Amino acid sequence: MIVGHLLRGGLNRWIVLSLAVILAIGIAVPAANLFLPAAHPLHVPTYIVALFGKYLCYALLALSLDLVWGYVGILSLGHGAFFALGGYAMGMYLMRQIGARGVYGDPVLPDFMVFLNWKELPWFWYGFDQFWFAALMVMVVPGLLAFVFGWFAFRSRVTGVYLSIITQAMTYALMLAFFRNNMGFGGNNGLTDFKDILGFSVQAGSTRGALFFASALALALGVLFVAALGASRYGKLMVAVRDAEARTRFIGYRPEYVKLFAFVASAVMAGIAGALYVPQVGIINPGEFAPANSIEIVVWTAVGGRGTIIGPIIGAILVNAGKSWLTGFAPEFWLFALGGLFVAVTLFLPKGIVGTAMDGWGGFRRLRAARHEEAGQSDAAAGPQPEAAQ
Amino acid sequence: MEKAPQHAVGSEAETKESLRKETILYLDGVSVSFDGFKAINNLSFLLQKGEMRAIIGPNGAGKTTMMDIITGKTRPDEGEVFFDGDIDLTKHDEPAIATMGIGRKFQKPTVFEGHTVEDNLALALSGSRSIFASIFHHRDEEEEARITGILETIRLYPLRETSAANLSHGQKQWLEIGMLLAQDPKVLLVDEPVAGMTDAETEETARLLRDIARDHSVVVVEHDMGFVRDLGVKVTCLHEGSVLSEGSIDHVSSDPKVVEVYLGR
Amino acid sequence: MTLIRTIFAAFFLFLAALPLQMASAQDDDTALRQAIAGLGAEKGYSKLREAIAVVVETGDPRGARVLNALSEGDVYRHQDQDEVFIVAGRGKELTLLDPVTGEKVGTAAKGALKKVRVNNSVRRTVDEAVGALTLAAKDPHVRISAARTLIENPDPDSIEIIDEALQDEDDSAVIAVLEQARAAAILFSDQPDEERIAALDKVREIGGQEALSLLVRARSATQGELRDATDRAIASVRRNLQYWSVGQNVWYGISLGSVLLLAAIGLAITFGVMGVINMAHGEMVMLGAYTTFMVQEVMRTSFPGLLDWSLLIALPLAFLVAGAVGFVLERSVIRFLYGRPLETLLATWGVSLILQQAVRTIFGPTNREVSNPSFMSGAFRLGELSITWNRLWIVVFALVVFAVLLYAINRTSLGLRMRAVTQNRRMAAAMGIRTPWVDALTFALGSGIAGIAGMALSQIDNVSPNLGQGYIIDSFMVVVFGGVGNLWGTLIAALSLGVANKFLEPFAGAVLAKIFVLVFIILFIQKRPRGLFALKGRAVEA
Amino acid sequence: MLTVENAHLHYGAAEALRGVSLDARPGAITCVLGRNGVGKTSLMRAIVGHHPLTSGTIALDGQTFGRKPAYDRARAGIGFVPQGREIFPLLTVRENLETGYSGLARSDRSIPDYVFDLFPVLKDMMNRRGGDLSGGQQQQLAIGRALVTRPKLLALDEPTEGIQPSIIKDIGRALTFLRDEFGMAILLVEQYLDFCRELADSITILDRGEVVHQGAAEDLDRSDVRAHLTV
Amino acid sequence: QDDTIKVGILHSLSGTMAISETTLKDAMLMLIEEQNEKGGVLGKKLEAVVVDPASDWPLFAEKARQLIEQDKVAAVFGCWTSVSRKSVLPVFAELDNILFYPVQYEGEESEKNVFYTGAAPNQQAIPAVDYLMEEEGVERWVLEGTDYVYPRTTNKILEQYLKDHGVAAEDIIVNYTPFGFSDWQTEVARIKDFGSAGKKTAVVSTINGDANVPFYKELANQGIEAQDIPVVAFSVGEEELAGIDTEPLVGHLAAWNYFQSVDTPENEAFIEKWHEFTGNEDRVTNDPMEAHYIGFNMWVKAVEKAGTTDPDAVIDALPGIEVPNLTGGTATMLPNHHITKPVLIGEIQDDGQFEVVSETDELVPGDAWSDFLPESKKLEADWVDLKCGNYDTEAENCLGETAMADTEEETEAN
Ligand SMILES: Nc1ncnc2c1ncn2[C@@H]1O[C@H](COP(=O)(O)OP(=O)(O)OP(=O)(O)O)[C@@H](O)[C@H]1O
Ligand SMILES: Nc1ncnc2c1ncn2[C@@H]1O[C@H](COP(=O)(O)OP(=O)(O)OP(=O)(O)O)[C@@H](O)[C@H]1O
Ligand SMILES: NC(N)=O
Ligand SMILES: [Mg+2]
Ligand SMILES: [Mg+2]
Repeated sequence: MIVGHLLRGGLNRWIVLSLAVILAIGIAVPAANLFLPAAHPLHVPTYIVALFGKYLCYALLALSLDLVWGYVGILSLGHGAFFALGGYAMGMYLMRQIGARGVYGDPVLPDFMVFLNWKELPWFWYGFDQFWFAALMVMVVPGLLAFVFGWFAFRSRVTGVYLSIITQAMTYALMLAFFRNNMGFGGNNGLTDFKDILGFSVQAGSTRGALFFASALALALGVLFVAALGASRYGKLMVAVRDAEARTRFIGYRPEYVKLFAFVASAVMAGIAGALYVPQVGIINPGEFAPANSIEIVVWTAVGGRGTIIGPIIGAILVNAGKSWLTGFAPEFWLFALGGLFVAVTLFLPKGIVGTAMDGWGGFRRLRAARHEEAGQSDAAAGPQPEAAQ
Repeated sequence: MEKAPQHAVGSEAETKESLRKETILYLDGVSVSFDGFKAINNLSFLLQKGEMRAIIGPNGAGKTTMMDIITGKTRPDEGEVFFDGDIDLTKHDEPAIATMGIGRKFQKPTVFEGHTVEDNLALALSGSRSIFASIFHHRDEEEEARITGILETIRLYPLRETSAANLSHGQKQWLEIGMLLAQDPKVLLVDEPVAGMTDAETEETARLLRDIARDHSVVVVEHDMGFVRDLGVKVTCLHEGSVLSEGSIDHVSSDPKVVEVYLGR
Repeated sequence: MTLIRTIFAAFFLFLAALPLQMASAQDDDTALRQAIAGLGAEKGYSKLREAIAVVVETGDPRGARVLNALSEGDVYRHQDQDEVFIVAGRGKELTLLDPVTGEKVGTAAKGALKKVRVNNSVRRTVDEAVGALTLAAKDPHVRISAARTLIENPDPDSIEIIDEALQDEDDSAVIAVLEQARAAAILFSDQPDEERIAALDKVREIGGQEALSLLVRARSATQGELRDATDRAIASVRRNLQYWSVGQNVWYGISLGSVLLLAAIGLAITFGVMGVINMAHGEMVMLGAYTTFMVQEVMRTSFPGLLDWSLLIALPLAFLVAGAVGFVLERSVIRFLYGRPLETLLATWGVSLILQQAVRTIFGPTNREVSNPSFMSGAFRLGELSITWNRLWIVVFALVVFAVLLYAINRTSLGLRMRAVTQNRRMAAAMGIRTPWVDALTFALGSGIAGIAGMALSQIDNVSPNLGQGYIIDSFMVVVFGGVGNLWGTLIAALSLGVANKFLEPFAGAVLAKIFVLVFIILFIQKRPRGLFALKGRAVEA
Repeated sequence: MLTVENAHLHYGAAEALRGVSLDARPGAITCVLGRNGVGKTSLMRAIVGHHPLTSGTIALDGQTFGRKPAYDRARAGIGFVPQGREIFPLLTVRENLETGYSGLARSDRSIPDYVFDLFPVLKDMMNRRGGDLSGGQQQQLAIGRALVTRPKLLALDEPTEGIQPSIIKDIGRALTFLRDEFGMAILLVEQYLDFCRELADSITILDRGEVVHQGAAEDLDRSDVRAHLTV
Repeated sequence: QDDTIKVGILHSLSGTMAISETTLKDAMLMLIEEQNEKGGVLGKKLEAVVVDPASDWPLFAEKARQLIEQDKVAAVFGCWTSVSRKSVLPVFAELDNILFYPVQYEGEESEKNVFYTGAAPNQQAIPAVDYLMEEEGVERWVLEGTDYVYPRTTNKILEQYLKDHGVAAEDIIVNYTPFGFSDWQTEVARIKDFGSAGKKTAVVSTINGDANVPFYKELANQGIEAQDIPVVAFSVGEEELAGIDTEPLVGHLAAWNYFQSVDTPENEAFIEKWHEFTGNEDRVTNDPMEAHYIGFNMWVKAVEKAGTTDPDAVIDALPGIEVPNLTGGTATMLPNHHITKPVLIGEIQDDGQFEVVSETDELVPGDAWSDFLPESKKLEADWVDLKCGNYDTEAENCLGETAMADTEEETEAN
């Protein structure tokens, strides 16, 4: 329905183009991997499929952050938590799928429970042997956390950096909790050694291809969803809340609900991204909750251009591809390059790569001038509370 | 507020209540203080349905604070605030009060700088405020027409595609008035609408407000006495958080206390 | 028991030997030499301990030299000569010293020597043996620690010797400790119950964990009234300890809080006052720590005598180095980002990666050693509180830094300008304030403070390229919890989070304690959405 | 004292000033009038150095400013009362006033008495945070703050906005006092005609970024001049 | 492109683990350079492919895949933390390559494609505890660890072992702290309290990485001396001590299979080469470096034995390979993919080195499945005869899927 709304409004051709590209990649890459012989010039090695599958998940994650940060102005420094929760929900399903094939051969208990002497499955592992349940939990768990967290935080009018920092505290606390072996999620090692998903071996080329396609599809749907929201009246409302939250109250809106909806939707998107990510990389562990990971998501989004739709996608892919390439190409110096890139983007592409590109060159110059202007105007408010909505 | 035994004031309380029923805004014995500083001091203020009232008073008299109280931004320390006879405003928050039909223009113009002029109005346009409604909302022709109408009234039609951030100070004032119109509230609280406007625009604004007042209740705060005179309505002068003088413009402006603290010689 | 006995044998002989001059014993050192040669027999540690006992039993105080050397690991056996030497120097050719006189007697190739291996138990034997010899030492501190050794190892046999020592003793501090040692010994003796009950009080006086340990150990050999009395004593010590443990937790909390304060206070400027989401803050701390390392390195190689002063020299340097980096950073990057606070996160994150890797490239990825100067080593007791000097100094230092900063920001004209510029840069310029200069100085100040925090933190933590990462999150928590832009808030937040953590830790464990504190912060922010010391009123919303 | 010559100013592609020229002499009040959005504030921004001119020159006492930053202009003697007051919200009233010290010699660092004579309310509120004041109080503080810098040229952008009538009168008296006593040059952007008519020695009317009239205050009574100010 | 044999090096050069792992990368480069000077392997030069997995576990898997698929390495030397190893396991299984893992770990694992050259718990923890019980007469134990799987498992094994040796439950406390923990005041005070109960007390530390420096600093400052309460650590080596003033720590212990101070000609040569290679006389050597030294030489020998670098052939050739270790003995690759090692207990010296105070008489074979855990007692790993990493000796079958690759029909058993 939302899409219908979007179509009524006329699909932005950039959106159409990016949807087409994403879906084309989603089909072409696995196909080129599976059906073309290794010697063929267009053959895509499995390594690349695995790599890009991961990037697509990151892209969806960045897009989900963009929904709350770019549109509603909520700088979440804890989005990795939703991603990781989605990942864990999927990981639990995959663990249950191992069945008796674990090293200790226990038909029910995952290996880590066996050697920690657990005698039976903790209640929160129930149901995860069913894919549908796991799939539901992939969305429900992050969504619920976001709902509870957001419900309190937004109603209490926690804004700006205060909100950012408590999201960071949230993911940090979750990280510490999941590190604990007693929590029943495998402690530091997390969940690994997956065998199959829906009966197909996770290592099989065709499964890989299917997961790749699923990630591309999820990303495409994510783009469609965000684009549709952005084009709706709610999209305007989100921006209004971002720019002048207090003002929206006086014309009768409840910014807390505006935020809550976006936050929950975004958490669900992040959860889905995490769920698709886990079978492709083969491990989920508490490191995904690390605050630094969440900051990286922000960085991808900013590099690509927040508030745009393709920006975060491009940012996520570009930064991660750069990281993949540089960590192999210049293992001792890649941090200089990556760090330099971040500084350069902030200085020379103030709206991120896509944001600046969309403004075009003329726009770029206008922007420099406007920035000059803005610099003074907006920091009247920027003093003690950097992200003050108003 | 009343501390006297109930039976003795029974009738008084009753008259008070019937009095209240008539009003659209009813403030009684309202006080508020900030860190010990009494900004509003036992203020009582009534606005009848359909009435337009001008409020004047020295800088710092508490005019803006009074609007803050009515719109739920500031909670009074004590006193009663009622809307439409029997809605206790102190029990509601800003969005609730706004949806009940109290609209406000701020002293310092505040608009959505990330949006175009037109979108600012579209957001303010009356209608459901629920999230899901807003997701599936589709702007129809009637709304289109209303927006165009308002754009013309506030003379920003040529600038409708301009980002509100790029408006001049006065243009923002107008846009805010426009948003208030779009909201179509029962009561309009207008804080210094003509500050930064030319004389001609001031006259225009007075005309506009008189128009609105035909089927709305309005409270206007202004320092421009010419403008207040133009409005031709009852005037209340606040001072140090309570009413100093009330009546026709001639009555109030000749009140020596008002001259002393406000108009100057 | 055998050990204790030999020690006392040694002691008596030592006392006896004291009036005699060294000279008289000098010519007759064959017994000692023979005993020393026994140290070279290779048969494991228990044999070695026996060999030590033999040395001690000779009663020759000159035996202490070789025993100390043994403990230090400087005693070698010459493979060919089958003799034991004290060895000095390093490298291939080593100097041989006579084990009795300590005179140089020749050199030997490293290959020809075999080290006499010692371990903790051997070292302990040596310490106790040499320690007992020192109950008659000149320095009262040495005597006290010798008496303390006796408290730790109460033995009825020592009563006599303590009495003897008490007679010659006139230092009241030493007497007090000796009396406690005597009581402890009585408690473990088979003296009549009344005596032992009487001793209980004195033992209790020792206080703390030590008294408790003595009492618990003695309890098993008691019965009847004595047992009841012991139990009462145990209970009273326990109770006392409990009270003190609250104090101890408060102290730990304050001390953790002061570390948080130090880590956060620079950020309270760059983030709190300027609004820059400064992800490179941790790296500024790191730079300060590495500066301290460099200073110590130079001192170690060039002015070893000044090592104790290294922190004093590192203090301004750490401030300048981190401040200078901050200055450059502000001028080259941050200044283009005012009015876009969120973008500063991206840029400073990049800067933080670069700084980390730069330090890794220059100094290597591993920890570097920064040592505690002597005034920051060890601990002292305050009642039952054990307070380590380094923590105490860090608390003091943190509070001083805080006070200076508070003064600078609120009471100086530069501070006023800083605040004006950060509140409204354009208007500040229109008031004639040189905003670029003030911006750069403010950022440099925040960074410099982070640098001196790094100097202090190098005293308790790793000096590695990861140092900063360990503090950045906590620092942001503290600043935000306290209320952004409020220095007092930062202080109170740091201390209260520290104390909360330390009260939770004993029963929840370190991991859960940390989780609880984080959850507490999240909940607290719901109650006070702008931190502990939130600014209120229109001014903030404006 | 202040001369603006052929000033052009752009916001991106939009031109806000198109060849504005204007003089402000010492000992005189120069009033700039115009409807909303004609470029009055833009002109002020150009003068104090908040926004660069695309072309044209601005000079104070014959010294052209060029790209001189705002703080150097302030130190050269321009005091500024911006539209919207721009009080430092978290500084106390006293501290707000003291921000004016930075361009002054150490010996001059005091708040002139006439500031409190003009705006007694400031004295009562010395320790209150600027941001807590009412709109009009802030406006008074903004003027007082500009006076602390002992300017040669005082530039005021709609200083009467939101101010109660008696104080508007006070401000009027203050401006004449400053002009007559110190020979200050005063550049006043206004909408409030009567105020202008009373005070101005000369007027400049802007429309769509251009000067459409320049002359004596009396001209304001001419209807062709008035036409520029109506909608 | 076929004139070199590529060898992958998968150690973090940035992030939290760089502090430990960077040295191993250098050590590998040195070993490869040296081998090339000797003429390489099978007449071909070796080429090191270094990547940086940046202490990021999923990145380990990605980089492993890159090394194998893209760079076509013949074997990979890498990983430090268990989680990084776990993360790459499926990749090595899928692409059938070889990983040499050089760090002491928790055991409970034996994979066809992995060779464990670090210590299993029975090669480090148990002998260390034995030493303390016998030599120091320790009766009371604090098991202090970082909260992750290696300490958890090790402590579990130790707890069982101690109880089997008559230690009462109240004489053992187990405590975990987070990674990078730095405020040790409370914990150290607790150790002090626990140690003052009149029984000889020792601390067994499985504290990891960065948390050690503040821990030892706090120990020193609170005056816990080795003579009173010795601390024996399993994760503190020469490298970690380089960051601490060891003067107050003399006598605290560590258990490893190698110390730099070991006085053998092989070690002397190794250290000399290391100093030459790094151009720094102060660079220390440590146990995981020796493990790589052993692992690398084993691989070279196995490749030569197999006459090919083909992983399957090399995997088959490896068990039974013997190479000298640096402590004067011989390391043998066992069928369970672990090796034989001597266990050394060393005491910290004031120069930041360890002095060996005890040494097992014989080489200890690494045990993949601990005999002190009920679930794994019955398991056995044998890739030569049983072709199984987790053979259930009671049910006499190969558990789980590990066996599937080799013996298809057995999968029905599940
Ligand atoms: N949050 C606050 N903290 C402290 N004082 C406040 C606060 N809010 C308002 N005040 C004070 O309360 C008084 C009333 O302010 P208010 O803004 O209502 O005045 P006003 O009548 O609107 O004045 P103006 O005509 O200047 O706009 C002023 O003296 C102001 O300084
Ligand atoms: N930052 C900006 N970016 C783009 N356009 C701007 C900006 N500021 C002002 N403008 C435009 O420039 C024109 C002149 O604005 P200016 O603020 O100078 O008007 P003004 O004469 O001061 O009006 P007012 O009386 O309303 O204050 C207006 O049309 C406005 O829309
Ligand atoms: N295997 C370890 N030490 O993590
Ligand atoms: Mg007001
Ligand atoms: Mg203007």
